[in-house]
Amino acid sequence: MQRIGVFVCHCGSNIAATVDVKKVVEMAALEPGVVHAEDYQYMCSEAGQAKIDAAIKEKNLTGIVVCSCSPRMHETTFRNAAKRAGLNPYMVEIANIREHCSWIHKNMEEATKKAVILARAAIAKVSLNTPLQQGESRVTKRALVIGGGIAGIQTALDIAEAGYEVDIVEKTPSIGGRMSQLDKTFPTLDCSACILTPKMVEASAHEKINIYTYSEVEKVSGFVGDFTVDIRKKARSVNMDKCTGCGVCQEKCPSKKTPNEFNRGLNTRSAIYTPFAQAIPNVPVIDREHCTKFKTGKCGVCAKVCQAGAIEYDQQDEIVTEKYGAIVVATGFDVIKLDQYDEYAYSQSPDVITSLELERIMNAAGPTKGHLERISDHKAPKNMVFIQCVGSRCADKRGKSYCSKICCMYTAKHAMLIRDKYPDVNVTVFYIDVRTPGKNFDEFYRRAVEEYGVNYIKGQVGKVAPQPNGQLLVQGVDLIDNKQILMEADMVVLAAAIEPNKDVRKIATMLTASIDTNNFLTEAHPKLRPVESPTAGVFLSGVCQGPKDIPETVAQAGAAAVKAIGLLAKDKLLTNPCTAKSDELLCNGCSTCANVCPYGAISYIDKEVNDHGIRETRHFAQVNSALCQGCGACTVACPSGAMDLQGFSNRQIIAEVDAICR
Amino acid sequence: MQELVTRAKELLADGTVVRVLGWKRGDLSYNPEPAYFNSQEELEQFVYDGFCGANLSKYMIEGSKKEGKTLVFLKPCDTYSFNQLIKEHRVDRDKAYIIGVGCRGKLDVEKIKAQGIKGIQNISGAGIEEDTDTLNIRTIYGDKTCTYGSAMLERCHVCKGKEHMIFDEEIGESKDTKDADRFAEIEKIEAMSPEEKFAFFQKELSKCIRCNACRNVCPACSCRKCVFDSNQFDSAQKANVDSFEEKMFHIIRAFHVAGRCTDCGECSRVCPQGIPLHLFNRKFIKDINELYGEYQAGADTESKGPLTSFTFEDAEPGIVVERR
Amino acid sequence: MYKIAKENLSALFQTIAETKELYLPVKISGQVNFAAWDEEAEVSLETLKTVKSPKDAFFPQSETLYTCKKEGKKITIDPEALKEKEFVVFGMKACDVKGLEVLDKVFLSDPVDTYYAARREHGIIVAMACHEPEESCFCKVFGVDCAEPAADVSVWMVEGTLYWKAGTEKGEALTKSVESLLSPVEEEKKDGLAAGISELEKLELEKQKIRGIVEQLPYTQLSLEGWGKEENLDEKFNSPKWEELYHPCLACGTCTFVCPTCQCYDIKDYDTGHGIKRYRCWDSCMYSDFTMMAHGNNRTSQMQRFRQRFMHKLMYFPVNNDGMFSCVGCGRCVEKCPASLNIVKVIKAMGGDQ
Amino acid sequence: MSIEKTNEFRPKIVAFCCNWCSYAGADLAGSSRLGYPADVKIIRVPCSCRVNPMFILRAFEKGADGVILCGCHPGDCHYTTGNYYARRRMTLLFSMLDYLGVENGRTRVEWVSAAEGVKFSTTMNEFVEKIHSLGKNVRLEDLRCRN
Repeated sequence: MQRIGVFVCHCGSNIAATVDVKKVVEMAALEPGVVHAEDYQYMCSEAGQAKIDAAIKEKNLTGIVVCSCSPRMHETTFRNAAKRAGLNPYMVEIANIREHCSWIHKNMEEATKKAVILARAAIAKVSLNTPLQQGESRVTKRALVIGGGIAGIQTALDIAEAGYEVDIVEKTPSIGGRMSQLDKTFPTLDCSACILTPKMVEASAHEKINIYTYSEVEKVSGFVGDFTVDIRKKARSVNMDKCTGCGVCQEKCPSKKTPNEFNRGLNTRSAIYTPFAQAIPNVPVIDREHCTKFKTGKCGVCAKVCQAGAIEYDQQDEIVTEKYGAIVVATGFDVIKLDQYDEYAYSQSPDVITSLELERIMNAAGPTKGHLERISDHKAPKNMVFIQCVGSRCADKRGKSYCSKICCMYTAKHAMLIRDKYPDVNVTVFYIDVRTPGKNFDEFYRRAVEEYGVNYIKGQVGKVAPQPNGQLLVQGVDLIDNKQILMEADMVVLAAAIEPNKDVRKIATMLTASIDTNNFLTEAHPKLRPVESPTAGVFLSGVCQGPKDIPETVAQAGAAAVKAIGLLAKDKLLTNPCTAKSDELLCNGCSTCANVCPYGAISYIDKEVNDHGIRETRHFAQVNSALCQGCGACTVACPSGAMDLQGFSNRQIIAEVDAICR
Repeated sequence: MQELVTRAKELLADGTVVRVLGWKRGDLSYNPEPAYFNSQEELEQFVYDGFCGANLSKYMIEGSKKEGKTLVFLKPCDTYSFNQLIKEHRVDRDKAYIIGVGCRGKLDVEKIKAQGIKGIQNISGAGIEEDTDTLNIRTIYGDKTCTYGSAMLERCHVCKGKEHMIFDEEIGESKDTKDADRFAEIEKIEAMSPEEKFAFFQKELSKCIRCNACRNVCPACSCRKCVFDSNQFDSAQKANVDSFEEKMFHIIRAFHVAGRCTDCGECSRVCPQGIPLHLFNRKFIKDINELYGEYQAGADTESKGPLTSFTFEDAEPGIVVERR
Repeated sequence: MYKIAKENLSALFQTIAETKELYLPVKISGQVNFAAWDEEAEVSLETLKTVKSPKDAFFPQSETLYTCKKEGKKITIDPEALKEKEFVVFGMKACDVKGLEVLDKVFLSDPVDTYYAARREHGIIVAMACHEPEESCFCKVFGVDCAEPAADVSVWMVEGTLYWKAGTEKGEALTKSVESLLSPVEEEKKDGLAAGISELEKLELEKQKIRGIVEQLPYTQLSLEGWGKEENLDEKFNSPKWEELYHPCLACGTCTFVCPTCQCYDIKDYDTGHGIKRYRCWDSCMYSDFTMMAHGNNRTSQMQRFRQRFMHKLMYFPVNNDGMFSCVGCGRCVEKCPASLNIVKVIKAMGGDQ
Repeated sequence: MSIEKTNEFRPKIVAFCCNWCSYAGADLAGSSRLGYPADVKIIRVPCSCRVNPMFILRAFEKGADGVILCGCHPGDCHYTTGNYYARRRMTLLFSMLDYLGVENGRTRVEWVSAAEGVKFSTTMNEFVEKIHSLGKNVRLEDLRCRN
């Protein structure tokens, strides 16, 4: 029989205001096995933990139940307290009487009754707990960063600086990411390329950093400290070692009709290309889909003109398998597709553009060489309208419920830059709210309004209608003056919402990292563990976790790096002991469990057993506890109950069910 | 039948097998029993007729542990069970020499008795080679007849077919006995109101005596120790104390064999209380076919079972209500 | 001796049920078993053998012994009340009645099983002759005369008339309570009978007919030579035949649960959430956890379990009970064994070639 | 808003919640003060695939009036595939219960992410409402557990 101690926390008034804590103590004390029950203001405090410590020692407790907040909050705290008092940390169960009880119920009697039942269930469970020992696993001292944008580059640099090997896997032919597409950055208006390029160079030159561009993560297995990752290096068709980056091949390539992704399709590129001038590596890629040689077998111009002989048409995709201790996801974002927003005529008129497209138009290396002009007729615009929150803060299904966070600031930047360079252009901004929290942000916005005379109108645009004369008729509403607005514009710029990169779902699935309904990766705790994924060993950097601007991204990238470094600095990791375990006397070796195990943790051995006097060689399942993550899929697949999950055993769960239903 | 005996003797004689697993003549005209034959003399007792309904696949779990090869006779439907047992590593293919035997439907003496035929002394027409549709029954109370079809086991009316899924050689012809839709009964119950369904099953299950015959005969129930015999779930019960227990037992038993049950019909055949246990298993089979695609357990030894696989687009559990 | 027309039987049952619980063969979902009578019950007196024997009426498949209730740290224990109300089991057969004699040896000898004793005390048995014995019957081998069932009341069904004869005081009392529905059989009255014989003579003829049929049954000549004698115990126990015989056995409990004499039970606790209910339920020596003890089990193979059942019925029981076998030849196991094994095959195989 | 019922019947409801999504969703409902009736009691399991049909039947046996299983949305399982197995298992189990004449609606599966506190609360309110409309579970309970 266990000797169980029950500790009921008031959590100040968080619990005690709706749950009669004394009553819970009194009722818990009547449960079988309970030899100690007490309450305290804050169980998680040092004094509270001291009470637990004292009771364990004085009463020789073999198990404890803490009735408090969610185990997701303080289970570790109380386990550690138990451990310090000499009790196995897995002899601790938490009854969640705060989030699941006091905070959601108003009636004290009901809430107290429920708290008693929750306590009972935890007591029933702990009665069946068995001491568990954590195992150890090794740590591969190498990190993988998925995504080579500013977030990924920064994370990689920080990890490398700490002395660990880092691999960056970037899907496109060059690192640099979204930031490389930007012209200027707010609120300082310094040139994006000027600050990014040195970072890119530094990363590529760093002896600890290895960059896989034009590559994708194909498969991830293993677990924290010991991931095995297959990386697909897509066939570049250009030998990285031989290529000198002279660029002749791109000039001579006869196939120049491919939309240029880097310029958001505003112009075209050759089939063999480097995305932009500062690309790293400065080695082109043959886009096989658009290359005449690959489509028809004829051409081969690039090979002919290449002095270095670097063109290799027969290159194949290559799979590199590498081991990592930590993985940082920095997959970044894209702007949403606007095909659902017909009212803004984005697909009808080339002069309705997104802010990112404007960014390319404004850039000296962009499709218009930095001249502000309409895409349709190359005329300089006189009137420009910016529309905010296109797809952000959106109630319907077309857009996103969240605020994309960066649009207010970049729109102010665009407006200011245009007014500065082209003072004769009228700039109007339609907005819902202007959100400028951030250092020097509001000042920046006010300069746009006050110094540069940008016309901000609070209100939404209902329709943008292309006119026969090439003008765009903008119908909006001014909410402050409460009037309809009808104005003609030469260009309309849409601040389209940003969304996580499309590939993130695939990557999250491979990593078993959770993802929210907007496809942003979920952090382990929204406040206290914002750069860690709930999946151990996986960290989050940049916009893949939520909308961010550059400084925030860089800050988070550094934070993710620190977390990864903290992990890589360890020699051994303690593993979760709540793993599946097979009873060799019950198992019949049918292999059903192995069929559902996502980790390949179950194997079979033939061994002699002694089953109550019957000695025979049997074929039965064995769980590799280093691979098992404790999901329990196998335990339900097993009809005889031979496979059970430690810490969440069949009998423990049934005891909880019984306690709740009685 | 004599062909089977001759062949078995040959295989024993040439050392291909060291024993034969078949059926032994009973002491009444309808009660042959599964048996091992270790010699040519013992094979004189061998019988294979309409009353040899027993599926010998499960006996091969023990058979696989014996020294040397065992010759086992399997009817077409039995071979599905054998395959499933191979898939689950419960039998050793290399320890079995399988002769696929022909079948013209198996008989159920209860069905004969249900026709009011009592005091049976002899039944003729049940032999495997006999090409007759009539059973002539001599009883203490006079001579009676009934048709072969009317005495057939339920499973034979919904026969899966004449093909053996696995065999080393085939002997004998099979007959097409299928004359009913396998899911007709299920559909009938599905169409009932919840109250009618409940009453129907309550009545059927009230007969259950928890003898475990259905479980013990089932080739898919091959656990070393059933959950209902062990304390793993605190669910060990020996007898029905409350009507809930039979429900728990039969639901869980059917669930545990879902996706593994070949629909061999042994459970219904052996139930001493005539509970149509196939109604449970077949419900799962029907659901699996409808929701996850046609699946026949035991048709092969490789495929993943429906409960150990999934698709991203699987129906949500709410489908149960929606499709009503 | 009384009689009642078949069509008036439901009135008889109605009358009995007014004051007593009444159990009789009832068809539920196609199977006939003893069950409590009610107006909707589909009574089937023609059925020779119910699936389960009527032993449940005296020794239920499961029964609560006592209930513990827990309130806080306080525990109260309520023993289950003993049977206090009279009940009638109508339509038991001679072999079933004989089965009760076997159970009596077990439960009424010291220490007396009070639950069983109370039921025996309050139970009134109306036994019926077997008019159409079947091929699986072999009661005669155990000295049972199915034409003349001896019980509180014995009944015969001849040509649409049920003949009723009280055999004990309990039977007399029951007869009295339903007398208004019965009419006396006048011993010498021959009028109205085609053959010109009295009803009693007719009943005797019926009994002779039954006995004649029994003689023709395939198992009637079964020899028990060598069984039930202590001196043969070792020889039987060590016989190599067991190893051959047990193979088809599925280790199910069908034979034990349909048997009128199997008396083994297990005692278990059921957690009600507020305490426990301690109940006993039939157990089967065929089960792998039968007589499981802390160290394990004293019979580890199915052969041993199989042997146990038949050695008990045919050796240990008669050796300890003045030669009374604990088999009554009802033949239920012969009919119900899923593997077509049965006690007759064992007796034959072990007894030589008779 | 919690439902205040005037009649006597207070259902017993067991909610199995996976640790990573739904339990966290329930926590979020709590920290957002999104109420639901106290009849719902949550049991934490690592994954929806840990829930054995026997647990569900056991709950009914012991007198539960409704059982709900919450897990991560398909595709978001912390263990990649657990909820896909759970989905098939529960679909078949619920179908069987329906087939046996148990009122459907006593069992439910809902996918609730860690961010869906609102959905958790709404789901529980709806479920309790449904169980109220069905009344006491009499078809699957073990009568010995009544007191």
